[in-house]
Amino acid sequence: MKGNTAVRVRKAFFKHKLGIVGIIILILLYLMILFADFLAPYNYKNTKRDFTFSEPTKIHWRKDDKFVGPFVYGMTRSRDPVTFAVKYVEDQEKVYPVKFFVRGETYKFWGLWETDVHLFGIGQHDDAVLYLFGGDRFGRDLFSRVLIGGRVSLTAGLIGTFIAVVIGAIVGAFSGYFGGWIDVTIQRLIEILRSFPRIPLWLALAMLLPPTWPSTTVYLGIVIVLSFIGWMGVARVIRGMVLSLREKEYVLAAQVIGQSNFKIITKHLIPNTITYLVVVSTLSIPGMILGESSISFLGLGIKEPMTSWGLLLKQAQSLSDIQSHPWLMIPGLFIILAVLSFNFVGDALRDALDPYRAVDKV
Amino acid sequence: MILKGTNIKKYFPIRKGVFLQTAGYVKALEQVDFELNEHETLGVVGESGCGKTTLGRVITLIYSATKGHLAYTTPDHHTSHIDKTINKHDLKRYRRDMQMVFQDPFSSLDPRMTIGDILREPLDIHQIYPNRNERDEYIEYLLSRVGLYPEYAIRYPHEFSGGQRQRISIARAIALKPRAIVCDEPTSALDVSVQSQIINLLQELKEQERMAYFFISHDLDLVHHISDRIMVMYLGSVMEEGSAYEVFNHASHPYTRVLMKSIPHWDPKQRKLGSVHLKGEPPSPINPPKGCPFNTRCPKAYDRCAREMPTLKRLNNHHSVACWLYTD
Amino acid sequence: MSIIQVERLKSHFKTDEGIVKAVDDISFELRDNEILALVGESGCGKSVTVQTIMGLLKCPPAIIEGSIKYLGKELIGMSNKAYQRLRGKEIGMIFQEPMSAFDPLYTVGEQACEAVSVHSKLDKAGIRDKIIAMFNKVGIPEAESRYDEYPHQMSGGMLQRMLIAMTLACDPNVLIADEPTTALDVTIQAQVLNLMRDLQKEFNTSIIFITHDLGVVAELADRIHVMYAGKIVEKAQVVELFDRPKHPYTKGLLASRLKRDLKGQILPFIKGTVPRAFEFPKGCRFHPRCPHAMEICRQRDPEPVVFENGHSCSCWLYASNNNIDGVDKT
Amino acid sequence: MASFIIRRILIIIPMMFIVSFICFFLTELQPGDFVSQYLENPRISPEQIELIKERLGLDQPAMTRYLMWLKQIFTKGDFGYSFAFKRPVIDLIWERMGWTISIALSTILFQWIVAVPLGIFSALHPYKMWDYILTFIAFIGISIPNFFFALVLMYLTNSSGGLFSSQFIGEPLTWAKFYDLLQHVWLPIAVIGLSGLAGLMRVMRGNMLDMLGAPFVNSLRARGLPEKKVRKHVIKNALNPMISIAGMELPNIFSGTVITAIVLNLPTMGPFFYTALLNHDQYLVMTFLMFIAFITQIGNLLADILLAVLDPRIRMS
Repeated sequence: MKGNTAVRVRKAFFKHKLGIVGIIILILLYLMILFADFLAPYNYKNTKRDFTFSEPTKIHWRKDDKFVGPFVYGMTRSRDPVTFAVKYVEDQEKVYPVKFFVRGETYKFWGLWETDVHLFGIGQHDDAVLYLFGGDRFGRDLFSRVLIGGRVSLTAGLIGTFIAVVIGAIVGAFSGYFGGWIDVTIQRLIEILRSFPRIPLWLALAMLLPPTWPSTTVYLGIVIVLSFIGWMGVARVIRGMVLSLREKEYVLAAQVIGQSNFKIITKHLIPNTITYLVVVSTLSIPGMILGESSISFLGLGIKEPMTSWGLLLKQAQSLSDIQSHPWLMIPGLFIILAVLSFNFVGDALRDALDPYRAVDKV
Repeated sequence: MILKGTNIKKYFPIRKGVFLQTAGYVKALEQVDFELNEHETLGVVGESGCGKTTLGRVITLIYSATKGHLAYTTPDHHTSHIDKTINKHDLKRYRRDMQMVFQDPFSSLDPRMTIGDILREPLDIHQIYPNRNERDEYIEYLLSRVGLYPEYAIRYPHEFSGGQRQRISIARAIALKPRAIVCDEPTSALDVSVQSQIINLLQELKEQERMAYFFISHDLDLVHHISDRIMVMYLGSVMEEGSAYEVFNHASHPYTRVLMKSIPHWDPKQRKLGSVHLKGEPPSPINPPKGCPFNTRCPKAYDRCAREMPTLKRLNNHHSVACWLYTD
Repeated sequence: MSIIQVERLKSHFKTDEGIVKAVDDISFELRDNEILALVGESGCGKSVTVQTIMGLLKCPPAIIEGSIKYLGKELIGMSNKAYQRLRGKEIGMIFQEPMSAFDPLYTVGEQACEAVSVHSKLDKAGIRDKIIAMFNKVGIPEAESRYDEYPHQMSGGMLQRMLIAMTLACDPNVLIADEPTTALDVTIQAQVLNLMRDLQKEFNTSIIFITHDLGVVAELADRIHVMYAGKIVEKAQVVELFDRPKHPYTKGLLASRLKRDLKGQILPFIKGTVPRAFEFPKGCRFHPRCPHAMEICRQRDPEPVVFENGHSCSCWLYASNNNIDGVDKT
Repeated sequence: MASFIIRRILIIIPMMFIVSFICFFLTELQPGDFVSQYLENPRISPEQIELIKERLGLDQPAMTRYLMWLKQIFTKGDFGYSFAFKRPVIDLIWERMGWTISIALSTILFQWIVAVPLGIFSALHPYKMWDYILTFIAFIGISIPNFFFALVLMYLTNSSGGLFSSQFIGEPLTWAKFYDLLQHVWLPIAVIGLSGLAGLMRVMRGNMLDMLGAPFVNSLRARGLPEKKVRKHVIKNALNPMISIAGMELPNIFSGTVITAIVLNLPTMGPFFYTALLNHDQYLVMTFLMFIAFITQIGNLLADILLAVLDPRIRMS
């Protein structure tokens, strides 16, 4: 991407308004999960028995019509005599101002050093909490869990795509360049594997991960499972590109001057498909994120105590849950936001990098 | 003598069905013999589908011949047989001595590499100049040799016109000081005014570098202008072959005559296209006609033409033709 | 009486890099029953000119000024409906790549019938017979069976003849041919050129023939306009142009012809390269490559100078007075 | 043409062998098996577990079980026994396959009826207001996980999913029941179909834009064809590549039905497959995957045939 092609690409990319919006959202999301521990007011794991399913805490600014700054009332928990449903009533007397850089539960920042500073919060009180997105079944802060869960959802897709693209590019390049029976067998295998429905196949693969594994290895297992299907789409299209590039005269010229096959692939074929690889990766990350969410939603993916957006949604499976606690669906919005941004960026990249539609539009 | 090809045949299999079995052949080259001598330009002329480009690619080992063989003779008269069994050393030597210039200036240069990198690649492969500045100096010499400014070395192919890119291709071809260059229609994708510049450059280089050319083109006038010997091809076989003067002025094969008459004559006063009477369309190379490939369209064809394939017969020691009109 | 009159036609295109002046103020006329050749190299604007005449340019990127009159009727600014009725019926057009002038999913017969039925009142059978008769006339063997075959089953030469047959079946007054034989082999090209000359005599359609090959022009055209970088630089009868070319560019083109006696010698050539549309030089656009370039050529665009029987040339060499308002000519 | 179809059908048989091997290999690799869930259960003694294992034939080595399974398929058409539901797998699948396929087909129909016209419309008015709106909706469509979209729709219409309201379950088919079905079935179809629809619309728009720039379009206009006729040509040419894409879209539709069915508790294969997977009901899982792969192969074959019918270049080669 040297020379003024980089300038042309940057200019074309920024003409694509949606692409810019996508990039900004993605930067914010990845910054969010980078500083998740610091941003989250509570530790995502600890439960609060008397705040189960509490609504998102309302933040008030004016106390008896005087501007006071952000503060929160204490909450008393009572049971509705008729329906026995738990109800939370605001106790006007207890006022807890929302402070910044407040001391909260201790955590290891990036696993490096211990600290307990959180960006914002109301401190430790047993009768008041600052649950921006409300609490879940065990009274854990959904906002903190969304931040920490984002780490899994946004990275699993990324790594899975990376693995899929690397495998797909290599298999596709060799199958396209050498042709013959290698090509036929690879294409037949891909055709068969693609005839399986994606999510059931993912579920079946997810079942291969022994339940005894700790949650981190399960995470890596899920990443491998996700990339298992992704690489075939990449291989199929890279093969198509390499087949057409192989006939291009500058590749023939390289053969005539005595260049080795391996060097031709690495020096000529791969650099000319890099632009495409970038586009296909951005466009296949959404598929991976959706895949991970679906598997975790069904409980076959990420295991407790680790969490991901899909797993968070698992509590909102039945209609009754949603009707009584609609805020449990908020993690879904984050999934849409991330996937949408990746789609915008991928589309803008394709228009900028590959105006002649070598990439089939999807 | 540099290169000798004896009954070269090249069939491309047509793959069909789910397991890609071979369902037929595109018979690109049927029967071709040729000799390329030291410091000589052998012109190959024919219409599209006659196999001239395939022949060029068989010679430069882009394709491997289905049958027949190529014999390459080094300056110290050591002849080696060019096919799959060639040893690494002879192949490397052959690769150095036999270069190629391609037809489409817009796809014969890697868009991702600077001009300097493109010219550096052959030098690195054959380790011509181990130290850097000696090599860069040579690259600047090559660029000025083909009429381009040395500063162009850092620029990219898309910043050049068709004519300039063809000059870069030629610079790449002469970088290894080859003994012969296969030129596959080097000027047909260029504008008229730029064509003659490239032709002059090729002729000038041939004299100074004492090279041989295997010059492929569909333009008989151009082939006559640049070649010492001409070979006329039709549907994968050689129809007529001889010195440029003989073939051009005493065209004997009916196809060569039709070819000569079909070329527009730049003189509005003597319009001659009206007198061309050639029937039908060129047959498909998938199932060529039996016997002489031209018999289906030849105004002078008779029964023997449709039965037997004529072989090249010598009319004199500078001219031979493959046609049953000339039996001994 | 002239069938088409083009007055100061400008076809410019709005692109990211600014306005591209593909065709910049050209004027010419097509007379009745004649073959006019527009000759020029790539990027000289010959294709854009005929696409403008046919109204095929979409106006948001294209900006068209000047006037094109067909039989006195002004085409620029005409309603789409009227233009669409005129295309095919009054002015027919054939293209360079015969294979890509047909819709691959329909048989050749269906497409010919569809085109003719737009302009004629005949019923389906009547049109079919007319087309098959036309196929025979253009020399297509077994025209009856070819009628129901698909474009990909036929060779380029065959398709080009069918395109000509289909276009002439609507008996237009004008036929525009945009490099019809460039993609064909020289033996097939000869057949197609012969065919076009015979059909022109028989239907006395006037033809605008676009090409870059002066040999083809010598064989076919009655009058020639040489174009360079979006302008017409020379207009002349065909014999006049080949015998007494005036403009340095025309001379250069004619000189670079491969003649038998030049074998082995250095070919005369025009130095420099063909300028691309967004880098046309100031003044006369040929001056960077012109051996006689003068100071004035670098300053201002030359006006056409008319010689005997319509031979005109836009070049300062032939401008009458020596010193044109302050700029020394030599 | 006929030889083309026959050859394609013959190819499916070896393909299905490979598919069956992959399915078996896949489920065999899962740690533990049907019986392992009883291990923690204190009330069942180890001997009893051995007995169950033997009765279900789980004690033979994997390869023999696979070959025995294949033999049964060919001899008695018996696809094995479902341990969890204690019934032959084939009955279970047959019972539920009807709904799965009908929902899948109606989803495809829904996708095509909506996506193709919208794709054409937004290609004919490129970069105008409606084109941006449709593109934006398409992007949303691709980005929503279908299980989440199901949740949102259930919340908005506060219907509890399912294909029939409670009083109609088990009743014979009457007009009232059919009407009630229509009221319920639009939800799963919309959920499953949305992302495919968005993708198809984008691809249709892309094809249309490419075809509008094709050289033969200029030639058609030069012949004086009215814009309406030119558009007919362009649409036909833009539709062809869509058919092969539809063939590939089939597995995605089925994958959508599985997860949506679990959320909307539909009487399709989805929930069955999920529970079978959870408790290692090996034969049910394998047979389900094989059925879907088989239907996809048939789908691709039909798409290829349709493509050959529509495109003479393929038919003639």
